[in-house]
Amino acid sequence: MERYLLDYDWTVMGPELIVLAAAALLSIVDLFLKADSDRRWLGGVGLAAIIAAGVFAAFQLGNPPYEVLADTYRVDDFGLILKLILLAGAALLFLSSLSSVRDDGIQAQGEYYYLLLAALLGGMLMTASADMITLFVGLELLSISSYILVGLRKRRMESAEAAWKYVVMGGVSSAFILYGMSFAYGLTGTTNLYEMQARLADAYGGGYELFVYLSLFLMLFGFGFKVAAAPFHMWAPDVYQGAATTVTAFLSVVSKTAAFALIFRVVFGGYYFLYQSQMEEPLSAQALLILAAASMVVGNTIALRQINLKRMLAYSSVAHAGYMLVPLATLGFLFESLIYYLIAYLFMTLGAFVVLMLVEHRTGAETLHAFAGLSRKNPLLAAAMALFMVSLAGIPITAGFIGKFYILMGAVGTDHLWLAGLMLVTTVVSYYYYFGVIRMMYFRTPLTSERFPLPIGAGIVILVSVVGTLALGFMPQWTLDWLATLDWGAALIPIQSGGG
Amino acid sequence: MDYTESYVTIVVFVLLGLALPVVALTMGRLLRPYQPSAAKTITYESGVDPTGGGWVQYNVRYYLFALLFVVFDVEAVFLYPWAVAYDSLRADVGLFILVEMLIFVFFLLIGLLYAWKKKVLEWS
Amino acid sequence: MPVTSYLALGAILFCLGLYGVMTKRNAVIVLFSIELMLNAANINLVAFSKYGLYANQMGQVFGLFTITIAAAEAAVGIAILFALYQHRQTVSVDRYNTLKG
Amino acid sequence: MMEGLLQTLPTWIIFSPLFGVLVLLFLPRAQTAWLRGVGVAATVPPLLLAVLMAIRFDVTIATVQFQQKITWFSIPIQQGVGLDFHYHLGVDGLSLPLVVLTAIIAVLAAIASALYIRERLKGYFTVFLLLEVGMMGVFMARDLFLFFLFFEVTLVTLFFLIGIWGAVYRERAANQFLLYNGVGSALMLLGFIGLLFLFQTLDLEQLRQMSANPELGLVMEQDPIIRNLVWTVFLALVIAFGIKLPIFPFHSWMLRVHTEAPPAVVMVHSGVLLKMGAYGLIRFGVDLFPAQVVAIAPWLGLLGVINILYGAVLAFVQTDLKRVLAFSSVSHMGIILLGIAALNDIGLQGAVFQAVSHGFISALLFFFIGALYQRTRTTDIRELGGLSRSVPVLSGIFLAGGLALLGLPGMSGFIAEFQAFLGFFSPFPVLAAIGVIGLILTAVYTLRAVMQINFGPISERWASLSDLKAKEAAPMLVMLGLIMLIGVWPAVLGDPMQTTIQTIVSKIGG
Amino acid sequence: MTTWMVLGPALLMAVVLGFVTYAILFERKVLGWMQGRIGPNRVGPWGILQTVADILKLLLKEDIIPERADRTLFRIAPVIAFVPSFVVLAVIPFTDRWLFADIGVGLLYYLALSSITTIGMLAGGWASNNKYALLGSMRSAAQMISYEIPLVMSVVGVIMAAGTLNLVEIVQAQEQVWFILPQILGFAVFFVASLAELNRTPFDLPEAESELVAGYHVEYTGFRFAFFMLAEYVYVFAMAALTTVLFLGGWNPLFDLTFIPPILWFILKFLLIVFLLIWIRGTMPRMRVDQLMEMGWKVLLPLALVNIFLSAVLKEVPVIGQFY
Repeated sequence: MERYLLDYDWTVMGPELIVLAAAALLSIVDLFLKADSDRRWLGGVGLAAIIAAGVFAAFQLGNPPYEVLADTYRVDDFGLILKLILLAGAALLFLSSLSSVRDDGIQAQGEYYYLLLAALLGGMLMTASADMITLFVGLELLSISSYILVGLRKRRMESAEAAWKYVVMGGVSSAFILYGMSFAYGLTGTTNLYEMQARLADAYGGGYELFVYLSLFLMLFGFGFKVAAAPFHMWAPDVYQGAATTVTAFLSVVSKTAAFALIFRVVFGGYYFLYQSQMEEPLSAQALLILAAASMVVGNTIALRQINLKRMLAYSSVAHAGYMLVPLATLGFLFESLIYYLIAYLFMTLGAFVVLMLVEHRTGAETLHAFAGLSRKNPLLAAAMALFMVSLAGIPITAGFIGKFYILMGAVGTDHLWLAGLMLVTTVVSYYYYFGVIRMMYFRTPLTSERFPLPIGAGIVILVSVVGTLALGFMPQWTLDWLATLDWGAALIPIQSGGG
Repeated sequence: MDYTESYVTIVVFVLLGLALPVVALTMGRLLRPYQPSAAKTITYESGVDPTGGGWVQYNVRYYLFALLFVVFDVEAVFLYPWAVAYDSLRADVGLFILVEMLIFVFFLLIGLLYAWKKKVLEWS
Repeated sequence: MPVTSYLALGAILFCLGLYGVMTKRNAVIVLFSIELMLNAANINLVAFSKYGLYANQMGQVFGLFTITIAAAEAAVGIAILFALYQHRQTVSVDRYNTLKG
Repeated sequence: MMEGLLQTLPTWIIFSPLFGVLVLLFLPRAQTAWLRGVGVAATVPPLLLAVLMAIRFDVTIATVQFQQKITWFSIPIQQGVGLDFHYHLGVDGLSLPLVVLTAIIAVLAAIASALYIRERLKGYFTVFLLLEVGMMGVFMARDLFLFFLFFEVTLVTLFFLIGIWGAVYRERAANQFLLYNGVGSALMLLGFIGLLFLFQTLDLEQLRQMSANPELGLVMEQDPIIRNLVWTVFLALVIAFGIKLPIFPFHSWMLRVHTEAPPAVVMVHSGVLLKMGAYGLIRFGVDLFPAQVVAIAPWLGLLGVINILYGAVLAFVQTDLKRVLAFSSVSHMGIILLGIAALNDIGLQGAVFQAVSHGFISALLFFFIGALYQRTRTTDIRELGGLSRSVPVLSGIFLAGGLALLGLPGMSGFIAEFQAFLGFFSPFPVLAAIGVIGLILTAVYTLRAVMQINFGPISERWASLSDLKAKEAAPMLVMLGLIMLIGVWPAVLGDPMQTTIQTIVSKIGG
Repeated sequence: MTTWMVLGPALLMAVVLGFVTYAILFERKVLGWMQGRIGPNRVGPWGILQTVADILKLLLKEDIIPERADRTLFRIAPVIAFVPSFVVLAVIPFTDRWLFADIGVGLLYYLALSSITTIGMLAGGWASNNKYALLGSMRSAAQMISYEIPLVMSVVGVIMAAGTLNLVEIVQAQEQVWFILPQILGFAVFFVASLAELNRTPFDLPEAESELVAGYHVEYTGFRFAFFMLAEYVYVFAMAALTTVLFLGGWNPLFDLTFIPPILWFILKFLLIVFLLIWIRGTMPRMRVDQLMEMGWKVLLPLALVNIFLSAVLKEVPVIGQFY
């Protein structure tokens, strides 16, 4: 008997439906507004929608996993947490752009808001899918909206060029992912990731090892691109530099989180049998280890030479992707440390980008020199940025430190000492460029010494990020307790069907 | 008639369709004169001497129409199976099927509306 | 086993597409090499739908979705190429090199 | 109320400078006099409280006193089981002298800052007070996580202090400082995480118990993985603190800091922060891993001797007074290393004595440099000369400081070096003999510097310098007084630490 | 592979070619009558051999390929334009016994293949190395793709009513009522769109000699040019046949007059459509290109979509629902 949508509880899809409705509404309304009217209230509507979606999602936490739509849409705790992170990031971005998007050079403001919502929707879909088809659709929705967002400032050459590079690289990586998915489908006859678990194990045992690994590695190739891990990170610096700063922030935080959801769902949802058998180190874990190590090294070393702050932050996000891959590779404190770090990363990176955006608006440049003497022009802003840099570097009393500590403990605990050592070494290397920004702000004198004001929206975002960074650094207990109450294992096993 | 027979017939049609031009043009080659001269082969521009190259810069509106075509063609791809299965689906869930497709078409109509409002559909 | 010939076709097309993306200088060719790669994956999907280990219709449904997605991606790619062309007056990808470092 | 205050004394000592920070934040930038006043005044409460603690300290018991322990957070591993991290403070005989040292030097350095720092005073004192918070926390933390936290605080604050208020090459100095100390911190973190996995806790008391457990030695013999882990942790910690001390060859950053940072900051740095290296070596090296320390003691001793000689020889050829003092610090830190390597209570006591003593001496000398620089704008020995004629009080103090530096009997340095070498002589007589040569060299370079600057022909430029004012002279005299106090009455320092050191040393033997 | 399988298509081709010949003549005659003149009547009695003469003339003309044209593409373009027009005839059922290929997706096959002709047009314009040819081909391609969408959408109502894409079953579903009645809106859209697809007045801008120097086939001479024209008229055949099948009930008789054989019914309806096409050509003026494009997107497409949903809604209405 076919089960149709009406048989299920609709409200589980609440978050996505709200965001979808908001995007549609905004796009229609935007068309009927006059060309020069202020479109910021559209952003406000979008923000309200995101918050409502977040509330919906938060209410679903703690329930057992639930699948709708012929087992393609899955609601489990892991997915919900990631969804909440995405929503939080998008909400903060909306808040910060409310005051500043016009200064960013984005002429098409209405499109900016609902494209952002569409990309957010794609990301949410990725976190909530149990089926390769919806995963791919969500991925592409996110990617294609991002391509357009990057190129939105079409008057500027760099934006168009960055968008071009992004399209090409993104297209190639999507093709790789699809190719890998086709093999996975061929081996198992199903596109549902959880049904694939058992069948892939059979195929693996039945002599099709090569194809199983082929499909996995093709997909990892593509995932490496999406998450900007070395050696697939080539697009990140150019794209981050060319895009408007809010879009860069979006790419750096939301896209990355969604990409991690993707990796998790496929590697641990579909290919979980590799970990269930008693193999000591499945190839997938080794591959992820290599990705992690390469990203850490490459990201941190190349960032040393960067003068353009967006490029520097791009390489830094490559390095952070490396750190975040470590729990996936070593399986030490897998869920807790990954999620903790994602939350910490959200706050510190978003905060840093918003500050960068403000500085860029006032000084017109995005290089390190634009930050010169910021401590005199706006001490609060400089202090906040210093905090974010310190957190990104991983110095105590900040969320970044606790996150890294957690990951390090996981690595050491699972006997990956060399990885832990590498992580520490690269962290020290990263001190140089993170503190470089601090050097600029505090040690140098500014070119002009006018103070500059802080727009409200951006100010609130920076405040929230500062509070988040400090709170997660000082009082991690609340977050840790909360994370421990969630049911992680449910994300790994298929749902026992047969109930109503 | 069964499956393969139908497609073989189609192949025959294709071959015939290809054969006709080949035959006709070969016959023509035998029958027609062949006296090339410089004046005959220059590009025709209403009788005056041609200027510029044989290409022209495309206006972006061609691309926009092609884009709209692709979008709606893909929509048609989704509409067709839905239409074929409509009756049997309707017996199971009622009008919900209609609402589903309405939502789908609605989103595509937003795209059309966007193109309309941004004056893409006008050939200026 | 007929499936290997389809897989071989898919693999050849995929590699051709990859080659095109990496080496061609004309941006339009790069774009349709990407399309070629996506379509190669589609061939795989449809072939597996008929001859795979568990043959069913999901492959074709998946293929339908990916055709749509590939079309959307190509459209966006060309639009971005248009914007680039306005700036640079060329479709040679070597000339798109202002972002460096 | 008194009881409550006493119980929470460490917290008050650590965080009381924050009141000053709070007040500073609200003062307008222009009111420099107020800023200076508040900056100095904010360092006084910790001093008073530290003295109170010293008075109330019971020298007869060996356990940790003034303990405070609150559970901070816990990382759950399984149902109900978790890795706990506590906010755990406490003082014992080893940390008490250092706490008092820090408090005193902080006040004196604050006065020096008020006198000699010219610009951005608000930021300076804010960061300075935060540095004090960090230093106090380091010496009083009984949980390794907390220790690391405060350690990093000192790192970041010192980065700012060097980089903003330093001399010409301050940025390079700050970078190098960050790099070396960053590596050290990373190694320390690695070591701590290793400890976490070995013993499932980072609480110092529990760690001490577990590492003293003889079963550990048995397990280590049987299981190579555990043995490797223990050795890795130990070496990581030794190197980490060795970078801080600094041990040759990790010393280059320290030289730069000494020359580029403002003298008031160097007072604190040389006076207290280098001693953190020593503290770490003793607390985490000797106290937790006595067997391993025994194994590497000869190497430590050798490195200590190298430090002494290297520092002394190079101090001799320097032309800048700051660099002379920098190399001399390297040399004196070598003596601490000797004392640790001696592995007996006299040696260890000597090490701690040297730490305190050198702290005061170094602070005094750099205060002097601050005063000198303000007047002469140079610290080049070749240019200075005959100062005894134009600024007799200043040069007199310099002479006294120099004498303390070379270990004149009657000054604290002598007591410290005597004990250290005495302790060191028993296990390693040859090395000790070589080390003594260093002492002679110390005298040589010190006297050379003093003679050159104080006596000798006076050049025109220095003819009309103004002599020390009362507010400058008073702190210097206080330091001198303390140095001499310890020199003639060592028990004031020795008694509190005795029981603790005996406890530590007993582990080595056993 | 019976001989009938090869002979049948050949026979059909002969029929089609015959149709084309006389359709051209018919058209010129009818247009002439509508415009108050006689039309061709010189060659052969009543002008019957006019088209034959034209064809012979074209066959004997010199074949000129412009100097820097892309020779291969130039030669292939007419073929690409022509072949789909013939191949789509394979699925059209003339009666329930006189049909060639009975595939389950007949309608989709037709619509898909007819798009390939656009490529032929574009190739022809591009290969000519003539900027006017290029512009003309772009314009006609734009027109064709713009009207393809309403064409495709308008038949969705028919599909919903019949529940299948198989053309035979669609005809069989019209035994009671021809779809032209319930799907009147769809028929209107389909008809207008088919006019555009055929490049016939009022949508014959691509071919108008006074515009853009005759459009994309300006450089084509002789028989190559003939193939483009041939393709157009074969499409007229195919489109009229399709309209008959989809909307006019195929071979189903009207009012139970079953004594007339089904094939004759088919031919009658078919000829009606052809006449309608010619009539419109004679009556209506040519549309401007911007009006053309706007109408396609702003009017026809929304109407086609409305038709779909109207059909779905009307299905629910008790009495007439069965016809939807």
